[in-house]
Amino acid sequence: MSESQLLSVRGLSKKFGRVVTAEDVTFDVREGEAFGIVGPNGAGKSTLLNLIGGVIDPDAGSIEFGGRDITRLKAANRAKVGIARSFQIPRPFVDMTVFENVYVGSSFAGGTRGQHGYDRAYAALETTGLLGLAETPAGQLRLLDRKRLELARALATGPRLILLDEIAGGLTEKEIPPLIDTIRGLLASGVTVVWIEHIVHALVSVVDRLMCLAEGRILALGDPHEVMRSPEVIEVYLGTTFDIDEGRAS
Amino acid sequence: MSLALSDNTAGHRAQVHRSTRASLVGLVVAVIVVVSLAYGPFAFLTKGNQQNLTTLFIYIILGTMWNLLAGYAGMVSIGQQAFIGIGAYGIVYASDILGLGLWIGLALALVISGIVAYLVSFLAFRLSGGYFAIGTWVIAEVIYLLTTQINTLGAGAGISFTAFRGYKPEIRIAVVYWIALAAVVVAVAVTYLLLRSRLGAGFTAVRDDATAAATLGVNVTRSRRIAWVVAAMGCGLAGTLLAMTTLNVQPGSVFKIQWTAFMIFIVIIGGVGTIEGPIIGAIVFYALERYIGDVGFWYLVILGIIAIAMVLFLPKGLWGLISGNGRLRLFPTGYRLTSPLPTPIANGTPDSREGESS
Amino acid sequence: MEWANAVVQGLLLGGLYALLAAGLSLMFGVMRLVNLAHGALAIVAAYLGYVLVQNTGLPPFATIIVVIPVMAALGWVLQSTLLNTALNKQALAPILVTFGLAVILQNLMLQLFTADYRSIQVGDLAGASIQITPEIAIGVFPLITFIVGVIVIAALQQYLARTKTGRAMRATSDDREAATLMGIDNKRIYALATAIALAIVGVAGIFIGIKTQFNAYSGDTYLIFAFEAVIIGGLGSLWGTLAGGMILGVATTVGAQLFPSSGTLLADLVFLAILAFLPTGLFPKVVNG
Amino acid sequence: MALLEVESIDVFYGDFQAIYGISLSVDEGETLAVIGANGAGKSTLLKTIAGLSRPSAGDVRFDGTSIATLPPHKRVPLGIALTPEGRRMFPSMTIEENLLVGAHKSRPGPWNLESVYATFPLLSDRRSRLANNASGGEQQAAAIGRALMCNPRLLLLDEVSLGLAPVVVEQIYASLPTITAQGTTVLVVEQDVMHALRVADRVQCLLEGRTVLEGTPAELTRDQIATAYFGI
Amino acid sequence: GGGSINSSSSSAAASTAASDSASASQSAAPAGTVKIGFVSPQTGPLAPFGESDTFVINYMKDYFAKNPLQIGGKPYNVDIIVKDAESDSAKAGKAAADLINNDGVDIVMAAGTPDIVNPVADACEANATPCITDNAPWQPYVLGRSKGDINAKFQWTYHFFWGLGDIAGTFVDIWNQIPTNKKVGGLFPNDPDGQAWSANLPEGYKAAGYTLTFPPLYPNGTQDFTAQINYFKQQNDEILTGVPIPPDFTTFWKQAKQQGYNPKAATIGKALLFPSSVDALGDLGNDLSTEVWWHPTWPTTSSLTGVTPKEFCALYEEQTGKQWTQPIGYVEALFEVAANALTTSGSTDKAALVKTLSTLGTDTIVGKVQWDPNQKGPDGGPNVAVTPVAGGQWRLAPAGSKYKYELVIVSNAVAKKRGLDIPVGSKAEAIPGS
Ligand SMILES: Nc1ncnc2c1ncn2[C@@H]1O[C@H](COP(=O)(O)OP(=O)(O)OP(=O)(O)O)[C@@H](O)[C@H]1O
Ligand SMILES: Nc1ncnc2c1ncn2[C@@H]1O[C@H](COP(=O)(O)OP(=O)(O)OP(=O)(O)O)[C@@H](O)[C@H]1O
Ligand SMILES: [Mg+2]
Ligand SMILES: [Mg+2]
Repeated sequence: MSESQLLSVRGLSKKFGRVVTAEDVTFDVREGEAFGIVGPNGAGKSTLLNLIGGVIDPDAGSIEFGGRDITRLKAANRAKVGIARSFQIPRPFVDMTVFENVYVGSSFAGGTRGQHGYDRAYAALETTGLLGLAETPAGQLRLLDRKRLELARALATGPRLILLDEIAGGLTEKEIPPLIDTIRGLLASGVTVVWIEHIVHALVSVVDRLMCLAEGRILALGDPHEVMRSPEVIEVYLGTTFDIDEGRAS
Repeated sequence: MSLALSDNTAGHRAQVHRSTRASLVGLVVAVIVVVSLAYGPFAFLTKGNQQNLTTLFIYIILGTMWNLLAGYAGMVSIGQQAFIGIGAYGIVYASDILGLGLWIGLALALVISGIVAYLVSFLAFRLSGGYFAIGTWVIAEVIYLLTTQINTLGAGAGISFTAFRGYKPEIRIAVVYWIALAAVVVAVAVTYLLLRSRLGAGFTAVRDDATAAATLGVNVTRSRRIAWVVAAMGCGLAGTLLAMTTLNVQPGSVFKIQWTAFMIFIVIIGGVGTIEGPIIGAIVFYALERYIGDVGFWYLVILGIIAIAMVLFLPKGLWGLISGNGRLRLFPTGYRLTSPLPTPIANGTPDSREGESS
Repeated sequence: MEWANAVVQGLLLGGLYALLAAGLSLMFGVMRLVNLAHGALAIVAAYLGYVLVQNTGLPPFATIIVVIPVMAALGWVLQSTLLNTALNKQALAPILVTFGLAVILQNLMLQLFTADYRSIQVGDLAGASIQITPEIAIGVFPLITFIVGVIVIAALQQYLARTKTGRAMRATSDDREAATLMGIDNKRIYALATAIALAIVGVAGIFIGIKTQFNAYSGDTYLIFAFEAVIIGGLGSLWGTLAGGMILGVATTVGAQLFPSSGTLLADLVFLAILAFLPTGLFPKVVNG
Repeated sequence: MALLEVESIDVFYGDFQAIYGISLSVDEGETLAVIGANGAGKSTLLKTIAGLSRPSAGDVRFDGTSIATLPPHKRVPLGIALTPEGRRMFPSMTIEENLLVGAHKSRPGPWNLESVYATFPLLSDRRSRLANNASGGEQQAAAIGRALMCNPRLLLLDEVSLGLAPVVVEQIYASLPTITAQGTTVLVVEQDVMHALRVADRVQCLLEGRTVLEGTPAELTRDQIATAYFGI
Repeated sequence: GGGSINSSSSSAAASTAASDSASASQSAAPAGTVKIGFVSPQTGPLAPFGESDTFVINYMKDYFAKNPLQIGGKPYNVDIIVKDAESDSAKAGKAAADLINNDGVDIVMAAGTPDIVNPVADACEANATPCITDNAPWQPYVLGRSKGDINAKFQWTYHFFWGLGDIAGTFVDIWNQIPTNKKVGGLFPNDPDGQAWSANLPEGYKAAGYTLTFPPLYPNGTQDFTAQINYFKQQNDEILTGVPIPPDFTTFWKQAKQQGYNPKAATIGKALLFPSSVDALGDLGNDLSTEVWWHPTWPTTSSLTGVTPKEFCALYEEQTGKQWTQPIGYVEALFEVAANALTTSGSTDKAALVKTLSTLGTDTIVGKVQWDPNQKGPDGGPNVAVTPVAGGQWRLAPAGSKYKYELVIVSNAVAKKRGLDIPVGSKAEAIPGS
């Protein structure tokens, strides 16, 4: 494995009963890159993030992060070594304020307590545009803000790798470009991003490489445009040919 | 766009307030109250008063502990009577039977409660929700049934607590009263400090969503275990006080599930998820028992009616009512970001309706 | 043979537990309502049966004709008034409300019927049995209890799994607001569920009244067994509740045969051991129990 | 006559007003797309039509009669079905049971398990899976299928394509005309404006609780919509 | 500012009687009020033990209202303050402490099972207040409070009741009337009574040629007794004894019938104490035997009111419409003893009162209650006055009777030794079908 691999997944498998959600999945993510994941509904994308984030344990295979085997590491400790994630269906701590939600991230996984932790939480709120809602109980947030909160909490942990699950879903087209800017900013600051998204044009405009999963297996992996042009991907995922220019233009 | 991942870029220092004017006033008042209560037996508290207050203190401890467990850490246990029993039997065993005296007995009883809670947690924490609730109840039942098999503890017949034999009544009552006062201060203070610490935020996070908390680095099991052990030791402490006040420990009494029911009552009528709530709840519960307790069966009927009425008409509890739905906090545990805050953003929700309370 | 007898008697006891737990399983497993008044309500039914037998000369088992509708009506009223409101409040509200209800019911019954123990008389049936082998005799009344328990559970299971109303009940318990969007009147469906649960509690109460003697407080004795049966079986699964009842029953009698002082203790330990390996019970049907 | 008429309704959450005097009218068989930025009040509008929120002023009429005070479960038999924001599956029931619950107050019509599975092959494979375990997209598809199961006259779709793979989105939009062809009226809230414009007969754009733009897709320009979105 | 809270707690329990005494006090111009606290289980699982107390308390209040107590030659009002222990020992202890320190009672009394009596006595001991208790065998009272020391001496607390030695004697006397193999099976629960009965009975039986064996003590609320029945069957026990709570005995007895265990004699404490629990057995209750503490045929009268057991039971049945029960005699006797102690000591001073109690003798409605400071442990010790006990058998009452069963005295031998000659109603019969 070369120096620049931040995350490397080897032969990862996971079944729920008879349902195969990951089968012998092997891929690497380079430090600092933006790695996209697409695939039909139920392909196992969220499951893969759950496996990497440690929310569920694999049946087989291994995960290395920064050269260290983390396959058996608990979710909380993975967060501490620098893996952050957002959930597809946002999971805010509804009884805490937005600020407190984010402070959980900065103080626990981020390990910055007290003033440092506050400052980092503050910065994450600022980055995600949530500052105006800092004192709002998270249970009262609407969808967009919940998604932002997912991102803000992940940021506050000071991650090396951030796993995003359909963070743009539900955003209007006008709201997507600012989000893309945010993600680009993340990348610029050296964070590695793994991003699942069905809003293909948004994804393709950011990621360096794209992986398409289907039925728990890797269908295609490589240059985003090539992956999108692959007939299998078109068949199982896109339905029609994907017009990248149209996607970019909007 | 600046990415503020390193601490304190853009020159902002977030100002976070953790206490309010009310809470400072509250602290001062609390200190004055505690000091005068401590002085009370020399001046204005009769034996009866001291005895009554001791009972009240026990209720406050119990309410506070159940609140820590269920209200903050989200573990709805209906088996806390296990630790009341362990505390009560523990102090009798250590003080009387092992002959270690009152103080070591007290300490040992707490340690035993903690150890049992720690061990039990490995089983209990495999369960969640309804499974956890009933599981804890059955665990308490098992501890109860085991206790009744131990002959040195009087088996099913119970045992008298004799460490105070030879004390003059007024001395014993005052000593127990001071212990109870100290205990209640410690219990509330420990709970409060725990909740104000980073762990406090962790508890609430775990309660709201354990999976999300874990991915943010909260060690879910560990933080649950801390709350569980602390709550168990608190209930054990209440158990030792119970033994000191009733001087007679019987398994069917100390291990009965009604204790937990009373804790729930205290917490809910006072207001769940606040430090103040259980204190108010305990006072109300105590007052009910004291002032209508003599009307026999009606007392219990009234207790039942109040329980129902409170839940239906005052879901936030009495403290919710007094504090104007949480605007007044004598024991704040949260984090209020006070500055620098920008003006509300254009298409965002103007958050004036949520109010930047405090 | 003693052991075989213990197992047989345990299964019969399991029938009673299952019968007692069936209503609880519906309310706890399906509506997520921890009903601490379950035991007290069973005793309400037992008193009702007792009064009927005393004052009308109705044969004991025939009292269920009256007890079922009365308990069902009580369930309907309770749910439409108290419990539906409680479910709308915070999560702990139902526990406290049903606890309050239990306390009220117990003490009103004490006032009404005094502390005297009562029992519903079934004459010779009380001691009647069928001799299977020289060592094993099956009591006729326990056998009836067992059969009724199995029938009630089977019927309830089918009702929940197969009927439209049963599905609506489960849907409502998962997400009440979403259920109203399917045209389900959640208040009505919950009232119906509680009515059914209490009708079953009514039957269980009559059987307790016949099996032994009761007074206002006797219900508490059974509460924990019923809860254990529900949990061990897995929330939301009626078959699980039946299996749970049987396991507890057999664990109790076989345990007592081993250690006569500790039948209940061993049953509790078996319960915990099963949960240690299957933290959501044998056949969990409900998500986020 | 219009099937649904919303007449200058105001809707509040507590003290907060989410909708200011919005009116709309949809004819039988017509498809209306409601668009707008986050928080514009789209979901609130649909919830008000389905009965989950009550307007404090104004009226909602269905088939000529006022339904403003009717609880949601009484609107379903009239033929109003909502796919709520956030899917709201019944987690402890299987996908198929979820669909069957959708048919609780079913009216006669073309939709049944078979036709839903035919429209969403995705679901057909996963019919016996617990909704709780289903993936985000599977849940979304099931939520739409569930609403169809009652054969509604008025179908309210909130964020239809959220979380769905492009191929499924295509399928859904492809099947919308079939749905409307049977006389079903559709009110769709969609983030993806291009899609919405493609299927809608008319578009109504909301901004901060008010209607700021209305028209047929042909009439509206991109710039108009962009302006309406953010009120710049 | 001491007893500011006092007033509130006394009132409610019996407001009518309280107003009676108020009117009486106007005419008599009393020298003061003596306060008697009374703790018993009126609600909760032990309520059968306390439920007849209201009758006795009201009876005593009436009596004292008309007859103020003479203490040191002056008339005193008697204020009886009742507290419900809710069948809970912690509550019982707290109630006693409450009576002493908040209500300022001069003397505390309690009745009904060791669960209630022991914590009350412990509380009185710790709060230096005289305490008189009964309705619990004396062994659990002494042993339960002294960690097993039979010679324990208490300073403030006095008890009167029968002991388990007399129970053994009485039971043997019943069984001697029925031909059996003299093998006795014991059904003992793991509670204070069960512990005491199982620990103290075997020796008494062995001397008389009976062997008592029993399986380990079971917990109250046991739902299935197959293991116990198997045990008794295997031992071929033709006699059954024990001290289960009523519902457990019913469960046991019905199961025993179903599983074909039919002893010739079943002599059971506690469960067969109350007529209602025997009624609840249906016809299965016939010829079951039990210890009798007190009975309408007791040849005694109240030293205070002069009422005889027969009259007292009749009054109870008339006022409550229920069959008489044994605790009423013993609760009445508590008041006799307390009144006697107060009058004898001539003051309400607590130290003086206990001094009086230590040698006090009273001829009560339940028999002679006599404490003796020199009594040795095995006979009850200095704080226990042993009262007589007889044996009885429940018989289906003849057709047309008001009640289903009547309790017939079948053994008086032990009581006779204690100086009380109780008329025997019948010889003991074997259980039908055995
Ligand atoms: N606990 C479980 N038990 C059974 N099946 C499961 C479980 N969890 C997930 N699945 C199934 O595994 C498959 C993969 O789910 P996953 O959530 O990873 O899909 P996804 O690729 O994220 O899909 P989407 O794009 O719709 O979000 C789905 O078909 C889902 O139904
Ligand atoms: N339950 C609620 N309590 C308080 N305010 C609410 C609630 N639901 C919505 N709101 C507020 O009402 C306004 C309109 O919300 P609504 O959900 O209708 O918008 P939307 O157009 O559907 O937005 P989105 O694209 O985010 O779904 C928002 O400002 C939102 O914050
Ligand atoms: Mg997914
Ligand atoms: Mg919306």
